[in-house]
Amino acid sequence: MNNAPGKENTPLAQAPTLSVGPSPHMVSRDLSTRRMMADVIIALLPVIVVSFYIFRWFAIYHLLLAVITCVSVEALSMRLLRRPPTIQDGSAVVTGLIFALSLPGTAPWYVNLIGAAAGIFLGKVVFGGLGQNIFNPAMVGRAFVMIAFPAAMGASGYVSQSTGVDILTSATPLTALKQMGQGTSLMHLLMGDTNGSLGETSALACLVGGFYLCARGTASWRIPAGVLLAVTIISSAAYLIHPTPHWTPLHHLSAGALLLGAFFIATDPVTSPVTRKGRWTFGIGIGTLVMLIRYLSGYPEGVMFSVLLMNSAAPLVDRLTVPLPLGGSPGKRKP
Amino acid sequence: MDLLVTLLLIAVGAALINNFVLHYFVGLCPFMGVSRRLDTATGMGFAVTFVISVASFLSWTLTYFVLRPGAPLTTWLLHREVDLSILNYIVYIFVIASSVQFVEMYVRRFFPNLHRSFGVYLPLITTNCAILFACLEIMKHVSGVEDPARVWGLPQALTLAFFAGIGFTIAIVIMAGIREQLDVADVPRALQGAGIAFVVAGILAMAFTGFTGVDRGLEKILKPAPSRHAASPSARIHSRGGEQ
Amino acid sequence: MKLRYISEAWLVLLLATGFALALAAVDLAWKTRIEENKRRETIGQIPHLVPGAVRGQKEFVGKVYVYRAFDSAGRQVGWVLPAVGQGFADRIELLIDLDSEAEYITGLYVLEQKETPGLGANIIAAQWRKQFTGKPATLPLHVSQAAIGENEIQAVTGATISSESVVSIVNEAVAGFRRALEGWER
Amino acid sequence: MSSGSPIRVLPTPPRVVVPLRQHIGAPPEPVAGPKTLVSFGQKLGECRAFVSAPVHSPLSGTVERHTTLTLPTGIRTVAVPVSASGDNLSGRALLDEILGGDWDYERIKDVDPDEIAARVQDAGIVGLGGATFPTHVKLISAREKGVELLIVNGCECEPYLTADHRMMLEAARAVLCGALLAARACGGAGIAVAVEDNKLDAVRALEREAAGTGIRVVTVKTKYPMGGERELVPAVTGRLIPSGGLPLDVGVVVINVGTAAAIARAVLRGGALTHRVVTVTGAVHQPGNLLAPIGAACRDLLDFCGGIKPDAARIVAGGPMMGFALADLDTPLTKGTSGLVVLRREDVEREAETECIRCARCVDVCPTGLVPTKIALAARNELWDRAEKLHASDCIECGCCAYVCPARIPLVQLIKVAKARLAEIRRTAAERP
Amino acid sequence: MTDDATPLERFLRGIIPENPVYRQLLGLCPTLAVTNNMKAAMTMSGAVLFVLLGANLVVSLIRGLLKPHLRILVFTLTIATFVTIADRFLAAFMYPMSKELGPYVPLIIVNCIIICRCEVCASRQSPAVAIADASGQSLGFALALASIATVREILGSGTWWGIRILPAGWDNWVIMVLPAGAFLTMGLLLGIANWLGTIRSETKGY
Ligand SMILES: Cc1cc2nc3c(=O)[nH]c(=O)nc-3n(C[C@H](O)[C@H](O)[C@H](O)COP(=O)(O)O)c2cc1C
Ligand SMILES: Cc1cc2nc3c(=O)[nH]c(=O)nc-3n(C[C@H](O)[C@H](O)[C@H](O)COP(=O)(O)O)c2cc1C
Ligand SMILES: Cc1cc2nc3c(=O)[nH]c(=O)nc-3n(C[C@H](O)[C@H](O)[C@H](O)COP(=O)(O)O)c2cc1C
Ligand SMILES: Cc1cc2nc3c(=O)[nH]c(=O)nc-3n(C[C@H](O)[C@H](O)[C@H](O)CO)c2cc1C
Ligand code: SF4
Ligand code: SF4
Ligand code: SF4
Ligand code: SF4
Ligand code: FES
Repeated sequence: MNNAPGKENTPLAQAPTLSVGPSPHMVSRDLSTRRMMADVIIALLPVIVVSFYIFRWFAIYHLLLAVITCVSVEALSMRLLRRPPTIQDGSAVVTGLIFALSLPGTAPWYVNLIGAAAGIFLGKVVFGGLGQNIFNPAMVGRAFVMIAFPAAMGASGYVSQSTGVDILTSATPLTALKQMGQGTSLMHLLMGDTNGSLGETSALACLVGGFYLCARGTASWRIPAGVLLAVTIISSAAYLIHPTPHWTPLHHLSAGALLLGAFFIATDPVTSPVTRKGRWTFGIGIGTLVMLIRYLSGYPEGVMFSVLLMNSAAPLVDRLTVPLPLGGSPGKRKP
Repeated sequence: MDLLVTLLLIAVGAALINNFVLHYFVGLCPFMGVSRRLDTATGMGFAVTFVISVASFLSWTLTYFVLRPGAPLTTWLLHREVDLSILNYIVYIFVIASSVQFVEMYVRRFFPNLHRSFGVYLPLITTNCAILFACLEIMKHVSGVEDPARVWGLPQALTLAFFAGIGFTIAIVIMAGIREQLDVADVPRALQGAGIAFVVAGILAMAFTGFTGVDRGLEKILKPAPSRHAASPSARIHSRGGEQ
Repeated sequence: MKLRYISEAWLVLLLATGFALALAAVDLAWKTRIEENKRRETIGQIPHLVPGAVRGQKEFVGKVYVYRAFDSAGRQVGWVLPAVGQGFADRIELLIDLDSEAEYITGLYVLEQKETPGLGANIIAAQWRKQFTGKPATLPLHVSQAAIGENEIQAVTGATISSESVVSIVNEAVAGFRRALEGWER
Repeated sequence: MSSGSPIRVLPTPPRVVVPLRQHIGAPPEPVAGPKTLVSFGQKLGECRAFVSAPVHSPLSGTVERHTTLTLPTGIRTVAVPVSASGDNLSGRALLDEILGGDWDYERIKDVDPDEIAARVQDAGIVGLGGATFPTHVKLISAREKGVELLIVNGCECEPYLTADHRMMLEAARAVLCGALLAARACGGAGIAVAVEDNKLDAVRALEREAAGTGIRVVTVKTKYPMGGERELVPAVTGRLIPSGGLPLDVGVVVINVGTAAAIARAVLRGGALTHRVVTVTGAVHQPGNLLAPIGAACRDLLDFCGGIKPDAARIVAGGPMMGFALADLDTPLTKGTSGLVVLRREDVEREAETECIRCARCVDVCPTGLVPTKIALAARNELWDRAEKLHASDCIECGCCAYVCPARIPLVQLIKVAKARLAEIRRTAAERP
Repeated sequence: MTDDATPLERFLRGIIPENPVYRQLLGLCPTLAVTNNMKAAMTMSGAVLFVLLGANLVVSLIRGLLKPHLRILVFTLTIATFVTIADRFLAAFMYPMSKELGPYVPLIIVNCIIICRCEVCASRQSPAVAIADASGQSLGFALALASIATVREILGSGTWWGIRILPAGWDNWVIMVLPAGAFLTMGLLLGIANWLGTIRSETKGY
């Protein structure tokens, strides 16, 4: 009897080294939340480098200020709420970077400060922190300051590479299009030597970083694919109806915040749907809204609004696209 | 065609741009109170749409024919222009209360299924300001408008009401989806419930700002600027100028 | 049965009568004041808008609804054209003043607007509205960043869209009015 | 790690403890009281219920006082300890008795199908693929419903395990024999043996033996959990098993290779299910595949493999994805234990759980097409109707979702809770109509 | 609720413990719509005070004669009448403010605070209590509106009651005078109110 097996009789017979735990007994090590955030930062590098090159001091100062603000607001709020600190997961840094990259270089410092704080506080902390927020924190921050300080948020200047160091006043490509009907050359849009928000000018940099993110699997490729698909279809249809040689569907794809938004902002996992169909729906929804806003609304660009609008619909999209289990069809379940 | 464009613009305006909840802050009680679950929110949305349409129909009719200064019916009855607009509010509130009653009876009788799904919300709507607000908006375009070309007819009134209802439904359904997700989130205690719902509504209002100007954009496309150049051949006007 | 209703409803009837009397009294007492308030906003503005005018009068020109402005001698000194249209955020309501020949704009007044405070709402600034004074009514106006041309209006800073809205409301109303005037027999 | 090492025979242990309830279904009742002498293959537990299976002694020896114990799966059962007498088969002879020797396809034609099911039941055969569902029940209902295809599941259930692989290499003929018998018992179904495409040697061995029998050998992609019927049946036949349904619903029956071999032995040699092949691997000195008596203590198996290494931190019965951690090394081997995996500290250590960031990795990886993150959240907040709407009950508990989760959320546990709760709710609802 | 509270208690209760906005979440629509500046908010509070006083008084006076099924009808009739009077008064004497408040004055008819007070208090209590209750609730409403309007006007326009209080360099937060700012301010102030409430009950508990 003494050596009869069973938990009761011989607890952990052998060794203090042995442990029990629930299955699965192994986990994949190639990813963790921190690693994902690091990936986003790596992927943002080309964008950041281009913004340093084009906007110089403005870019450095905005990026620093936004990151510091985001991290400190998050740290402070968690203290205030008596919750464990969360800054080490790196998501506040990502929020800061993306928020800064969405600002025009000439935005005053307080716009950056207020926006970054509003983004983290209203966009993240009040929902309970990482993973719980409904809206993209960086875009909440941007929308807040865009509506609070519309005059300060116009992209009104940048350091031109061709003429040296002056701050030129020139309309962004989309504003030029909307208000004056002027086009911008594709080469400029690709390389980024135009006016605009810090991170949006170079289509190439966004593509490089974006492909890295999707290839790593950190961002779901379905979302940018959906966005680009919708934009291509809608702008091509509009182009066929009313051809504008100075502004082709390719211009629509590479101008404004579209690529930055499609690859880095729409893909924020927390605020996008989780199902496959849901991600397509989400991407296509964003693309469609961007085009609606670009063509019809009072704003030259609509990435931020579209992302926020689709964020708000994401829970619904998720709910309506719960996949059927393999082989399942509704109502066929055995009682 | 022009009427259709006008109706389209009213519809887009009421549903998206000047959303009743997110822009005018009306209908907040049901918006906050009945948006915890998706199915009840949908029911409430449809109930409001239904009642708002019926009530607007009645209030337009009464305002147009009876209440406004110079209304045809009163003029015909009393042989002079009278202004009964002081009774507007009283009449509207009774119209709303009775349309709710009427709608409830009708639905219960003829669409028992529908009644089961949203009948319970109907009485709640009586004191919903969205309905009264719709009546007041319609009044603004009917009563006391001096330019007869700008007085709203029934199509405009009904379009406004119906699409305001749709806009309310969109907002409450989105809100319900979000709140269902927030059920499983770790929202700070002080903000749970109404607090976080208001913050969400605020962010939604920011997001809906993106639609500003869509009606203007549509108008531009659908009604190509009416002959800014051609319409007034200036030479002829010049020649007429002397006669005046 | 019926009697019971009446016996129960007597209070309601009594109250209703009381309230009706109260409302009638209110209506009597304040109605003229309210009308005056409203009038002051439209016709009442005319003396301020049209130089030399002392009073205005409602009028239909064809189907277009306008006010005629008269001076103290009873001569027509101008037209005041109410107009509405979509602005950046919401409807914009304007009063446009024209000279009696309807060839020049003599003034612009914003009756109602809900543009963004600090941006579009600056269309109500007298400084900005003054640009319209003296502009020809025979040519469509345009918005530009730096107004130089005879028919150009400089945009409110940061609010090109509101500015364009005002200009297009003006263009449309003026053109329509002039068309109506053309076939109109006085 | 152990796929290259041939099946070795565990030396007869001095004592085995045979749990009576090793399968899904009613528990058998003990038929051999203490102090009785039992012989190899004699019944220790007998059952009256249809969905149940008897249990046999793997040794000749003396029955000791019965005990109760809790298996790692959480099942509590009566167990019958038997101490070995000196006259037990061992080594090569035992291997030949169970798997080796000559398997004659010709004899199969003469066996009556009803007889097959009866023999299978009597031999106490249950699914050796892990589910331990009594095999005769499967065969009889397959016959009643009429199936077209019998799939022999030669996928290796889980990473690390190689028992089935070795079995197909070393006892291909026994497996095929069992398959032919099982097909006959099902009323003459066609046969496909499904093998993952990383075991081409097994495919060759099977093909050699299958020549002329009409058995197809099918290769499927090596991708956990291909061995699960829900994945395997579509991969082989293109037919989807409906939610909440069984392979039977699409005219298919699936048995494991070990089960097939056991059927062959039961019908052609009259032997009961007393031994099984187990993979012992991971942090042991000599990993390998052992033929071991059911009821042997895990400690005996590990010791035979050279003992565990110092960095061992957890011993898992079954595979690393779905297996159960052992709390006690004296836990007996059961019919359903396909492996013992000894994991090292670095395998089992994981970072602290963080919030779900909705990255949807779990969604992408779920073979059943569920949304694990949402089910887990619903379970955490006890929102059972929401879990139901998310099809929680369809989860096959494969563990893929928890494996990939970057936030280290114990998804399977939470989903299991939801499943259990939903089953309970359904049961009470059924009771109170 | 328990109902032999003295008029003074009734009055005080409406201000904080039963604040209609923060505690009962009543009358939300006007609360948000008219709070982008103090003047509008206080005019609205005045209108609510007038209507609530009038309605409570009338209802309380006739409470003995009320038949249950006609109750709501009488309330509505009374409220609508008082609202019409208030609306006309504003149009006659404060025309610009009347235009600014627009439809939100007539919306007082459906304002839940008023129906709730008529129902819960005035239809059961003496005129004195009813008046105290009306004043307390109105004051509570006014305070709530003032708190929101203060935040919104100062941040959004740099002024308070039209008086400039932030330095000229201050860049107004336009969002604060727009709908989004109203919702956000309300949400955060509610959070703060709850938080203070829990702190108070915690400290009481010890
Ligand atoms: C990520 C991102 C999102 C943006 N979203 C919007 C938007 O939704 N609406 C908008 O008007 N501008 C948006 N912008 C800014 C525009 O791309 C660009 O800066 C704008 O056209 C400047 O025009 P303005 O100065 O005339 O306002 C966004 C920029 C970034 C980087
Ligand atoms: C919150 C917000 C309010 C705005 N309000 C107005 C407005 O009232 N009128 C307007 O024309 N543009 C408005 N805009 C639009 C932008 O300022 C837009 O970039 C501007 O019309 C470009 O004009 P600009 O070329 O004069 O800078 C607003 C933008 C935002 C974000
Ligand atoms: C996730 C999962 C993985 C499985 N993998 C295998 C496997 O690799 N090999 C196997 O034989 N059975 C596996 N099974 C069990 C099979 O689904 C099925 O029950 C078994 O093949 C039936 O044969 P049996 O009754 O003879 O065991 C798995 C089950 C699940 C849920
Ligand atoms: C692919 C990817 C994209 C992200 N994009 C954003 C973003 O656009 N804005 C943001 O605030 N955080 C972003 N994050 C960080 C993080 O998910 C975000 O702060 C959460 O919303 C916080 O709960 C991103 C993270 C990943 C992995
Ligand atoms: S894998 Fe983990 S973190 Fe990602 S969605 Fe699933 S549960 Fe959330
Ligand atoms: S355990 Fe996870 S991955 Fe496997 S079936 Fe269940 S939910 Fe899907
Ligand atoms: S008054 Fe009516 S709408 Fe307002 S909270 Fe009360 S029940 Fe809801
Ligand atoms: S009177 Fe109204 S607010 Fe006061 S406790 Fe009663 S129900 Fe609540
Ligand atoms: S005050 Fe309740 S819905 Fe408006």
